[in-house]
Amino acid sequence: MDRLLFLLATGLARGAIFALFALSLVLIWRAARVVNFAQGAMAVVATYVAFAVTGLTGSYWIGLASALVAGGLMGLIVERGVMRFASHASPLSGVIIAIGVVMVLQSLLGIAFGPNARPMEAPFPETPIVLGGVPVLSPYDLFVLVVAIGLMGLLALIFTRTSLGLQLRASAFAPEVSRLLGVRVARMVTAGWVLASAVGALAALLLVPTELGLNPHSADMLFVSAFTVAVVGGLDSPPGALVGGLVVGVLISLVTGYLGATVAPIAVLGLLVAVLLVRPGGLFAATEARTA
Amino acid sequence: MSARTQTPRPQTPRTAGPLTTSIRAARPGASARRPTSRLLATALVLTLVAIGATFLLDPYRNYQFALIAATFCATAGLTLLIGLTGQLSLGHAALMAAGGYGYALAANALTDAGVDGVPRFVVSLAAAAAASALLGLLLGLAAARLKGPYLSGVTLVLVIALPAFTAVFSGVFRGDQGVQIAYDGVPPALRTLIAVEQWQAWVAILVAAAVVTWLAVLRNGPAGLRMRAVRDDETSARLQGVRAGRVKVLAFTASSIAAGAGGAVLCFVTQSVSPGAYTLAFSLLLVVAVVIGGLGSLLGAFLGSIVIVLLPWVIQTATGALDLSADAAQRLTGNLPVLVFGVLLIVVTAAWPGGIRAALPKRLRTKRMPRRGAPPMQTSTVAAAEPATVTPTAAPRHPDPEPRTSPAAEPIPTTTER
Amino acid sequence: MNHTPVGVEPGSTAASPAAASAASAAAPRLRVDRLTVRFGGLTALDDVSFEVGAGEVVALIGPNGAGKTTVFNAVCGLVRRAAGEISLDGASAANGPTGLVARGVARTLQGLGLFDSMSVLENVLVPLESGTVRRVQHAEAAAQASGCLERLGIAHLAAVPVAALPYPERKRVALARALGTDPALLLLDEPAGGLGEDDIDALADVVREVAASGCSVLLVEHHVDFVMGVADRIIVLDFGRVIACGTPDEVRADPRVEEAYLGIEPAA
Amino acid sequence: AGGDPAEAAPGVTDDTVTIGTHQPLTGPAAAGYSSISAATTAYFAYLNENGGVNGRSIEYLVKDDGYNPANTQTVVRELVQDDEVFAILNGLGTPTHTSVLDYLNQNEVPDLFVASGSTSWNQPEKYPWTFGFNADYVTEAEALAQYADDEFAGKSICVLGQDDDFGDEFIEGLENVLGEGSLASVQRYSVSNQDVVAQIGAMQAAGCEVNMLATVNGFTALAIGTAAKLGYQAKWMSSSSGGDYVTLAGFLGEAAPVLLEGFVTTNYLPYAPGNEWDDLFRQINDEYNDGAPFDGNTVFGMSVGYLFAEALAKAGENPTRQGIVDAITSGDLVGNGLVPLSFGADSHAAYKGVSITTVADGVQDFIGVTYVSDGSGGVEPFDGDAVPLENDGLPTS
Amino acid sequence: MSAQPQSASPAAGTGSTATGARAGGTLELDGLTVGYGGAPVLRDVSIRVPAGAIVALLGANGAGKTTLLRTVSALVPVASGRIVFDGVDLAGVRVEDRARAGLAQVPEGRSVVAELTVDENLRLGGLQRFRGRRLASAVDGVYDLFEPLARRRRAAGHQLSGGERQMLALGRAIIAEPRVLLLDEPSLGLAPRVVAQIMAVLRALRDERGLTVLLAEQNVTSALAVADHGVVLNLGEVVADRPAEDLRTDSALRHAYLGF
Ligand SMILES: Nc1ncnc2c1ncn2[C@@H]1O[C@H](COP(=O)(O)OP(=O)(O)OP(=O)(O)O)[C@@H](O)[C@H]1O
Ligand SMILES: Nc1ncnc2c1ncn2[C@@H]1O[C@H](COP(=O)(O)OP(=O)(O)OP(=O)(O)O)[C@@H](O)[C@H]1O
Ligand SMILES: [Mg+2]
Ligand SMILES: [Mg+2]
Repeated sequence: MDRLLFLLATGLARGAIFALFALSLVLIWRAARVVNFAQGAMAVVATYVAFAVTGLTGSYWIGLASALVAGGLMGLIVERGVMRFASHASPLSGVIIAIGVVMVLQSLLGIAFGPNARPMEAPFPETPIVLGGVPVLSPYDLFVLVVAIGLMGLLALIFTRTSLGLQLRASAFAPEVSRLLGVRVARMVTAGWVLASAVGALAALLLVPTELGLNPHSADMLFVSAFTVAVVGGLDSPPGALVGGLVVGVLISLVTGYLGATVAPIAVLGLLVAVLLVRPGGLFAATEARTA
Repeated sequence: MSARTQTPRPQTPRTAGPLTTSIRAARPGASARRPTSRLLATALVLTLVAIGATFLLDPYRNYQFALIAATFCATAGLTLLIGLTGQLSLGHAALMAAGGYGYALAANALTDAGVDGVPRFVVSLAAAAAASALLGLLLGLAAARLKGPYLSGVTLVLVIALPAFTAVFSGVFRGDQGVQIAYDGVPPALRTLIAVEQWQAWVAILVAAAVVTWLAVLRNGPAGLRMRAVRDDETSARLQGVRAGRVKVLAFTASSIAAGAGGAVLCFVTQSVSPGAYTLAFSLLLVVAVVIGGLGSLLGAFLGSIVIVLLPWVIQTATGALDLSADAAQRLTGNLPVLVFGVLLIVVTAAWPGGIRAALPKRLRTKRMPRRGAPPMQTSTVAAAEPATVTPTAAPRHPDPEPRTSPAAEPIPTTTER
Repeated sequence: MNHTPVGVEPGSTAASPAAASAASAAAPRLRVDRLTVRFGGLTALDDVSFEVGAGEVVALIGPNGAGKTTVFNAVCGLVRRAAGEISLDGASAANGPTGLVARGVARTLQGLGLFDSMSVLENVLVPLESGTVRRVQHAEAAAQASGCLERLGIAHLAAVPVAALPYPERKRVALARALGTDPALLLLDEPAGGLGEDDIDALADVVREVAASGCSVLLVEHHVDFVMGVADRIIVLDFGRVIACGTPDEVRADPRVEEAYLGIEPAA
Repeated sequence: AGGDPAEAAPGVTDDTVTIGTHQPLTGPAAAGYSSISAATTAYFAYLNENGGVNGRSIEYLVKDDGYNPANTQTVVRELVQDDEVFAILNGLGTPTHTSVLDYLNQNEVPDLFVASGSTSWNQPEKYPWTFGFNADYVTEAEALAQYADDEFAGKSICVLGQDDDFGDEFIEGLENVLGEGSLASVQRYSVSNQDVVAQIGAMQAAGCEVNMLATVNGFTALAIGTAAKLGYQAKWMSSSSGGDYVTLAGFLGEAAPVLLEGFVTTNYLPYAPGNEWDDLFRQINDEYNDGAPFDGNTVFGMSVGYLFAEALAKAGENPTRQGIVDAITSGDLVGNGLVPLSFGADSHAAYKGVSITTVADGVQDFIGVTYVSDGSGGVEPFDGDAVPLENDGLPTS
Repeated sequence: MSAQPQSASPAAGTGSTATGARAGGTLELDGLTVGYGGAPVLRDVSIRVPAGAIVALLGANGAGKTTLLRTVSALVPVASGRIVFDGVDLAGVRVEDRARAGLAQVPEGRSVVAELTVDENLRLGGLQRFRGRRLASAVDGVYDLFEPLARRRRAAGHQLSGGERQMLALGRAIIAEPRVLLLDEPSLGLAPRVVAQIMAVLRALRDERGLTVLLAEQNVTSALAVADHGVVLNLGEVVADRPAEDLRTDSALRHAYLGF
């Protein structure tokens, strides 16, 4: 029982980070209808910036702010610089360009900083609070969870309640019609990328202190997990990202705890297939499109 | 067309007789299809040319040639899948691995049973095809229900889970180490004639030729037509009696068998198969090959395979020639090829959306793969009469008043070889 | 302005199957019996019954969103029926994704649904080589397809990619594709929409010819003159219910149809 | 290949010997290992500057395989067929190198001093051209188990192992000494998941007091760091593959000295402050390696270079492929280890023993306890001397 | 279009007399030549649409009607010639800025945003002009006008029937009180009653607000019934530019230009 509680708590903390990063994938998907394979590498660049800034100023929070700014900037540069050359005829072209961006960013980071990991400190203690003899969430885990849930709520609000959200979604779904209605589509797409990249950078920044340290590949597995999460939750749904993240986090934790780490990827595959066979558009899929 | 004049158009069926009665009798044998025999002849010639080319290459180039041929099996299958059915698989590395393991396990069992040489190869290849077909079938069943990124997600996680599978069932798959097989030398009859690398290249070329010809025949036939129908408009295809689910499963399975054959050839050439060789990065590289070669085109898949096999080597060789400090050399050695590859990828995708194939002279392009269509004669008469209507670049101009769902929710629009 | 359903009870004279099939031959080709379709809370079709006889042209009209296309979808198996039976030539269709397509029903879509990467001929070949509709040899399929193109006057376009065609020709390809399999029942969804008057006249001729050859036709159309010109019988839907049924003249005279569908002619 | 001394061997000219290696310079595995080949290169630069071996300078071609066996096969073929190297030296990684074993042996290319502790390299019958370098994982584990048994008798001993041969062989070694089923908790991790909270939590819950680690450096740090976060204190003992203090301190940051106090690991190379080899290697590192961070990898890489140079020197004026293999199997090589080399006609393993090191006040040093394999599933104490430095680390024939 | 909830008749529901409603603008096309790479599709087309007028753009399939409307919205680039809106040359003005200036288009093919609900589609249309309460009441105005839409306000665009989509596209365009409305075959797929209703709405908007309308139609009868002026395109050239009255009543003229 204690063990279960412990594993659940661990999984939740991990899942919150997955959720946050998945949220950034959902954002770009909503804004531009691309699965951004470069999201992880972009977030790592921003995290390097945060690392440098924190090193210079000694303040985690200034570092965090600079990661957000740098993340947003990366989004701007990647969207304006390369993504807009993607052919709109085929969504594949965006995916391929994103893969190219991953290669460019990771190799540049490798050339500039080498392959070694740099440790990063968390702003809050990572020692778990002990409840009834069982170590559960640490203050840092709680911080991550709160940020994830808060941000998700905020974004859900933006998307469903504000006109900005409406325009963001419309631009992604039907750029031409949106322009005919006076929506500044190019600006909306850029805004989506900036927002998403900033969220992605935040997720990577929150992840690194719980892992080995910062290196060019820090977010590789994060991307894969988060993509899974986004697909499980439904790519169009911010709440889906949150729920999916927590579900996947807990699943990995339980499987690792009871069956072994090796089995975890298989369990994730199993979950993915099971969810999609029942709901082909993810847990929070919109109604199926009428086809005739 | 008639709209160009105000007079009633000549071709209205107003004066035509009863419509449905005489249809069966009309114009027997007016087949639109290129004869399969011609396709086979082309394949034969190209295969012979490739075999001949191996005599001009040194062993290491022949080894690279074999790698290209093996990769070509997989990319050909992938390009067919993406180009003809619009299903994006990020998991073709796993399907190749399935073929590789099928081949290796069968080959080892046969070795234990005292079988070797060509019989061992053929039976193991069949086992590879069977293993990859099975995995492809399972994936295809999922794929029939999934769209766009959801399918990509499943295939992506499959590749990620591959090492876990080999570790969990390490009794069979031998974990990270992978499975090693006995060395297959040049058959005695040829031993004085060619080196082992050239022999391996021959085997790789023959397998690739068989696989790609099979895919080409498939694409040229009714199955290909059905796949394109499902990709263009699934609902409409179902209304024409096409069993969409079955078509998708078939496409996935066929594509998987091709990938599996590629994996088997790789295993044959390198005498081993291990999960580390079939990573997500490699899977993505296969997609990259298919896209920069030109989606849906077998020639494109071939060109793409050349690029992904040779480019890293070319760039690495080039960096090796630079005179750098130890530290800089070390950072650049591995990273510079990746950087150049990335930049190239972006530039090619942005500048030539049709891939390298589209940038080739037309004559080269059309030779390789015949496509369905009426005899060219008819086309030119129409062209003379109505230039505007045959412009192949014209997009659908009268958007059909139907719901347009998000691009990724619909099959990925791609072009097939024209 | 107000679309409250007019008081036609299911089973009242106008809507009863018996009355609906009055004009048709003894054995109906298509029989739709007490069909109900729901989408979530919306009842798109509510207890709809009618029949189409062999060689008969029946039109289905009604306000937008009345459920006309949904009737087609139910016949083709694209939507699940909540209740009701559909049968073709006496054999009833399973309530699944296969519908009646494999059994000799051909349909055009409101949005054409052409295969844009294909040539005209290939489009027409698809149902012939679908593996389910008819088992024909390749050579025969090709012959049948070209014959069909000739009938519709687009044989010279056989090799042209459909994406490059003007709209009227695209519509013709869609029609040719549906006719290519020699169907027992043809469902046409807004065949005249977007066409000029000339093309509409030509279309009417085709429909009449098809019917004359023994194929039944069920069509949905908003072009009133066209409908009145080709239909043997008209069924009017409103809010998913049959509100009227009869010959073109009877229907035109029906005040409920006037109110729900035709409306006032714009004053010139 | 080999044999006829009249004809120059591949890769050998009058004034050069070209050899090559495959190393992970990119990809996730680069972090732990990419500095090894740089150190080897630096040692060769030093050697060449001082006249090389028999008047020939050594050219060392380093190819990146990204720790991907498929790439390994390609680059090794390139080295052998295109660059025509004399030998492959110190190819890194078990899965990667396994994939070229057959190829190298079929083509009779000397496959020297593989960088991995797998026992596969020591199969003289099957792979006559392949030689290992590292003390194997089984021996290491046996030594650590023996040490734990001697020092911490009665405490509950557990293990966290990588989910591959590394972990398997290490656990096998532990059980050889401690007995089957004597480990209180056996946990495994997968390199693809940098989250070991579940595993460390389990060890904590199982009451483990001495934790053995079959982990690479990153995961050693992760395990110790995670335990600290969970407020869990235990004795940590690790394989040399994941026991380099400098590297671990890099991962753990400021807290390192506290967390690593008392940390036990093994080594078979002279990596210790004040050691004469260590001093020499530091000099070479400063002069020929741009003063890169000096750690266990540096010593490892330079020791490999030294051993190769020694073997080449012993192979005579006109080295051939067969000649260098003969030189190694002659058993005359000395190396620079803390225990004698085990090479011989029927052994292709380099080191069959290790010394225990511990960390005290932020310094990792030997404590004078050394074990060697007794060849029958256990270890015995060894009290011979380490190999002294001679001739400034320049081998003579 | 603004808050006038009490308005019951379609005309009053859309043709707001409230202050701030925008009056129509003039649109002049001057020697417009447009092509898609091959031979030009529009050749030297000059049309004047005066403020507060309804001009019907007629012609067979492929005559170039859609191309012309798309060119006015900058969705197709101009090869030569000018498009002048209220005296301002629109050269270089982007699609969305033309829309913001009051040049609204209902594109061909019922282009609703399939993934958004009916309500969201309408809000999207009104966004550039109203916010908050005023937007909500403008949306309600459209529901009053197209009652079938009101029943489906939570439905996603892709669920709608063909005719419902057409209504939605039209409602979405007029909600922002455009100054010039470009309509591409609005009657396509609509029940006759709704066609009549739409024409009545157009006339009401013209009468009350002075809205300018350029109406491309196949349905010549209903188009001419509301239009003040008729322009006939044939093969991309203007072949007739007459008062609608003439085309409506003079059967010889109609035969010559419209084929019936
Ligand atoms: N798949 C679906 N999901 C939800 N609602 C649907 C679906 N299909 C149809 N509807 C709804 O059912 C009603 C009937 O739709 P249908 O398409 O049958 O109308 P229709 O009579 O063909 O109208 P139109 O003449 O405008 O094409 C409409 O209100 C429509 O929104
Ligand atoms: N995207 C395009 N590329 C090439 N040619 C085009 C394109 N769009 C239209 N055309 C051509 O331009 C001409 C005019 O087409 P347009 O769609 O403007 O006509 P229309 O009058 O709107 O016809 P319809 O009544 O069918 O809607 C046609 O001959 C058509 O073939
Ligand atoms: Mg309809
Ligand atoms: Mg048009």
